Amino acid sequence: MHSTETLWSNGTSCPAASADGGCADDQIAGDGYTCRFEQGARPESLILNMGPQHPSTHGVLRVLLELDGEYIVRAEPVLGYLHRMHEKMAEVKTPAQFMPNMGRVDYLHALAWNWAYVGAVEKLAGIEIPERAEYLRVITCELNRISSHLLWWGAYLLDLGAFTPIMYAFDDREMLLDLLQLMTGSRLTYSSFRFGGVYTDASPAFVQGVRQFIPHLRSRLPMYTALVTENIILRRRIEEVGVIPQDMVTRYGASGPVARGSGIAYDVRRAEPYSVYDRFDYEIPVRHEECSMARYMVRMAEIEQSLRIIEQAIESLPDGEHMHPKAPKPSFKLPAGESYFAVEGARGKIGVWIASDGGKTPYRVKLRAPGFSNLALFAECARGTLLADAVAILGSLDMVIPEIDR
Amino acid sequence: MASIFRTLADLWSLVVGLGITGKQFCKPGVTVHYPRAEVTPEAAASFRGPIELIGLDKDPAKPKCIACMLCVSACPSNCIAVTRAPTPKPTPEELKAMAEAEARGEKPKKPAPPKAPGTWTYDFSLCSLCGSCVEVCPVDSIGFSRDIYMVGTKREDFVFDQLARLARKAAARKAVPKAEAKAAPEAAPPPAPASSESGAPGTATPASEA
Amino acid sequence: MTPETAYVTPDVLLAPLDPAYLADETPARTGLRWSAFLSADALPRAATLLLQAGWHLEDICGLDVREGLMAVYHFDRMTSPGRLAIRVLMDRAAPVLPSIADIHQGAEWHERETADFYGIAFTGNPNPAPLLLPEGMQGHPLLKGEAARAPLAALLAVPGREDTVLRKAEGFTLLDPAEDAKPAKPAKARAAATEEGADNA
Amino acid sequence: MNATISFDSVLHVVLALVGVAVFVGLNGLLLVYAERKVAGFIQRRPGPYEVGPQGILQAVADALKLIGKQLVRPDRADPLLFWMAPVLAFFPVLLLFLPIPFSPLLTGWDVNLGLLLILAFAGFNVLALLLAGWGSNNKYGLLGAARAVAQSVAYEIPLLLAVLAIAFQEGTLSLTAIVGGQGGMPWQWNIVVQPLAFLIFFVSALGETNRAPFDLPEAESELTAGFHTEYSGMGFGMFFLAEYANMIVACSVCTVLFLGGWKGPFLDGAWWFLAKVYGLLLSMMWFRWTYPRVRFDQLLNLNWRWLLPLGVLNLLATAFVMKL
Repeated sequence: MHSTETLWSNGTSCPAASADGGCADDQIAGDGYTCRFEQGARPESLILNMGPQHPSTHGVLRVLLELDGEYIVRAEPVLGYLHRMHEKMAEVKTPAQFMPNMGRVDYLHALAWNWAYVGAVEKLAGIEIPERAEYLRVITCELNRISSHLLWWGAYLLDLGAFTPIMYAFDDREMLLDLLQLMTGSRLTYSSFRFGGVYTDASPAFVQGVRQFIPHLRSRLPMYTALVTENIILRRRIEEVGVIPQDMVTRYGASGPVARGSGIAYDVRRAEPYSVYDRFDYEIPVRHEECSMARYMVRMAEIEQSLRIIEQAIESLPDGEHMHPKAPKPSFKLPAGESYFAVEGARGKIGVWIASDGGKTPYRVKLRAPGFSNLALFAECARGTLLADAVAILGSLDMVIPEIDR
Repeated sequence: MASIFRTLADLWSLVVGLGITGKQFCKPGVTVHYPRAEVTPEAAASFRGPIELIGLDKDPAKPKCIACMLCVSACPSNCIAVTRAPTPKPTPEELKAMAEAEARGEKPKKPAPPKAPGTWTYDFSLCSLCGSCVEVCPVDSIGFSRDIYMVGTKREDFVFDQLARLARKAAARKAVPKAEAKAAPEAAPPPAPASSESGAPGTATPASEA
Repeated sequence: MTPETAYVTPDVLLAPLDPAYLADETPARTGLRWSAFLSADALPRAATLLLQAGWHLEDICGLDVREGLMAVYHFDRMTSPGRLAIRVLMDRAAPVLPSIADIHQGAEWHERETADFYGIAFTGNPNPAPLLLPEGMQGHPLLKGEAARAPLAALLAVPGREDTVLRKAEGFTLLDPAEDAKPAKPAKARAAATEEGADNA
Repeated sequence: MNATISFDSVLHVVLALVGVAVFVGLNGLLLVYAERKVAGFIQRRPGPYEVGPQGILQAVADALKLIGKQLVRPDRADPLLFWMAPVLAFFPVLLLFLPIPFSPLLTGWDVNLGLLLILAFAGFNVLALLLAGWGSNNKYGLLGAARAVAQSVAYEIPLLLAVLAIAFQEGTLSLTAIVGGQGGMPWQWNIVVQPLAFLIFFVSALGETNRAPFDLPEAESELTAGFHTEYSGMGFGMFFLAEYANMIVACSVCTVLFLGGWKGPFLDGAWWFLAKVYGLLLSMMWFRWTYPRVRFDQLLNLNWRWLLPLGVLNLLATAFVMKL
């Protein structure tokens, strides 16, 4: 238990302390994070623990807030409530055994993490991938990106107090999950990429389903726009809120829609082209407003661009194997050396760095989560905004806490 | 003045929103009313449920498994435990042959342990359905079941004796005519819901068709 | 922030810092474009130069090798991308690095994470509390046991890297193939040792 | 006030109060069910479905659950204030129903200052929210209470201005008389002459009753549950009932003032009144399931910069026309 002096930096004792002193301790009860945070606070401020159980901290993020009325003086995210030490697990499991973990780092865009890990291993071990598998990876990964954006869209509106859009988004997302289930066998935590290919080949039903889904979603997007994007209440809530200037993006190493909403046309699919992305005609949506609305618009535009990629890929899907005939057995040994592989996830640049000493299991695996860097700028971004804006900013960063905590 | 007109235009977006939700209000729902309705078997066909053993073509109650333990070592979560079937007691003839061989100074030919599992337990509560065991199995004796609606009320419900499960399933297959067996692939494993037999698959309208 | 015309390749950019080792890499093989070994003292200066040139910090990875503890800083650029790995080797007895969180603010969390996992102290970090691990937890989970440690040369072995070395200081022998550059120990012993490391943590 | 205090009139009021309590209780159940069904249909879900046919007993089951739950008070909460708040939120609302004329015969207490009575007692609600937020010793509750006070105080003014415009026009504060001044046909209703006042009244009523998109005192994505964060069981149930009762009152007054009360094109009676009230309630629900929530400063800006000036202008214009 901390003494009353630790609470107030100006030396006064806790005003809530009763004559017998019993109350004071309860008032300060809190862990080291709260106590340290309170030390820097002004005496008239209110310290609010938002989370770890809070409706709009998506999972178990905790944010310490120093409030002046409803204005945020200072904010500090406290992480670790969903930490599972994936990097340690990677060191004690063979690459094939570690694959299921990748579906659980970021459960909303699991296939991008699949790809980052598979890509790093393939690069290190020089494993070849058949062309058909590359196309199938692109198609499933983009479908997964759309499902992630749809869920973000619904959840963001939920944060802003609109309950209905998430149900419409789930209606469409359900079809996506049916399609992805055909390819991966599961509906959320996919682990379907394999070293040297993909787990299953595309069935005619899958190809047919994707062909039907593209026009369906395109026909739904105008409804989304009319119901939500153009809604004046929403626009007033998120326009010019949470401004992230370009230099802040660089200083924090943010990426994905956060960077693109600030006018930086950075997309790993273009910057470090991997797989067959260079064969498709698509745009990188960029907005220059730097606010939450810009990030919102970037994601909505990305849904359309992903549809474009899928459309081209499904039409030009080559015949052939879905696994390379020389693909390694699950118990293969990684050669010694290092490799870094980055892919563009729904939240930004996902990176996997593998260092191997030639043993059965990797020597070190580093997972670079985009949300980690994106969330880091929240404290600076939220300063001086309203409590309701903090919710709007957190949502616009599209956090997936398991990915940030790993 | 211009700002007032813009405000009025902005307010119109609220009316548009009401129009959209109003329209959706009049449309039928998309929910599948489980357990009165279930998703179609086609939608469940690609689902990777808890793994199960695959029987021999000749004798569906006996697994193809040769107890090579590859699945046990491939599993990232240690949810499979397999033991070999016990070596059968040598018959009197074999004992005699062994004694003779020893007498001749040769290495006696002991009966080899059968290439079959004695027990095959699977803890679904640990499984992440990654499919490592399915892929590594050299004789294709492991497959994913299509159990979408599996429920249990306690942890032990998810520890399967796969050999018993296979036997029950084979027995159930035999009992129902072939066409029906196709509609209800999971017949009677203990935690499987009764609904997969009693429900009326095919009448449901899954979200995928909406 | 920085106009595109200001783009200078890191070999020129880092030259004043006298890196002990600087090499061109083949991105197709390692995903890196450049790699450099720097001393801990030169790190803040390098971070400043890189930020001014428009580089951002991707991540900081710790690494426990036979030669000591290492931190790898991955930098990248939004425009004209190409990954740069800056490696800093520390003494295992006193793993201390200067913080660059005042330059790249995003480094604060990366440093705290590395401190959690490896026990590396970052002097000057504005908020040196544990980030992902609980407060008061003993030990650092990614440190390896004595037997499990591999030599750096084995981990960073890239065929043909010797040909693309741009700078190499006198007496820089970290990447020279050691006598046992091959897997240090049989996998079994290694796994056992890792377990041991986990127990320590 | 011209009501003479006699035994008869007291009995009448008491009976009316009992009737109102039953009415509010039943309506609470009905509206909870309706709200959830509306939400369900808008979101293409069935809504409550399992308890009773089409789930009609769901609200009853919920009510039983709430009644059956233990009353829990946080350790450091002020017991008096904490328990006073839900009571104060619910019971004054019953009084608001007294002057409302459901039909010429079905009026609890036909008092000639009915409007004033409603506006005066409606002020109790904000006190209850303040006590709830303050008394529960919870930071979210406190923030919710602060929001509730600022919001209720602000939105009372345009509400009053809109009501005054009608009172000017009709020259009376008696609700029965106001209905009497309107005809049965829709074009004979006050909404035709006073559309702006209707709009101001309805928006302010949303603000007063803390309904979405103005549900800031409880804004669950910001303040978890705002002023009633710490309440469970019937403590929460009372707030819940009070919210719906307040909605009914607001819609009833709106019906009386603007939509001709019990009068209809044919067969005047309470059914017209109820139909209009439920129509308004349904649109309130429709709004809730369509719009995002506004931000607090925007909420106040809307009031002070738009509703208030418009209300004043409308009132002046009404006064000017009436003078002519």
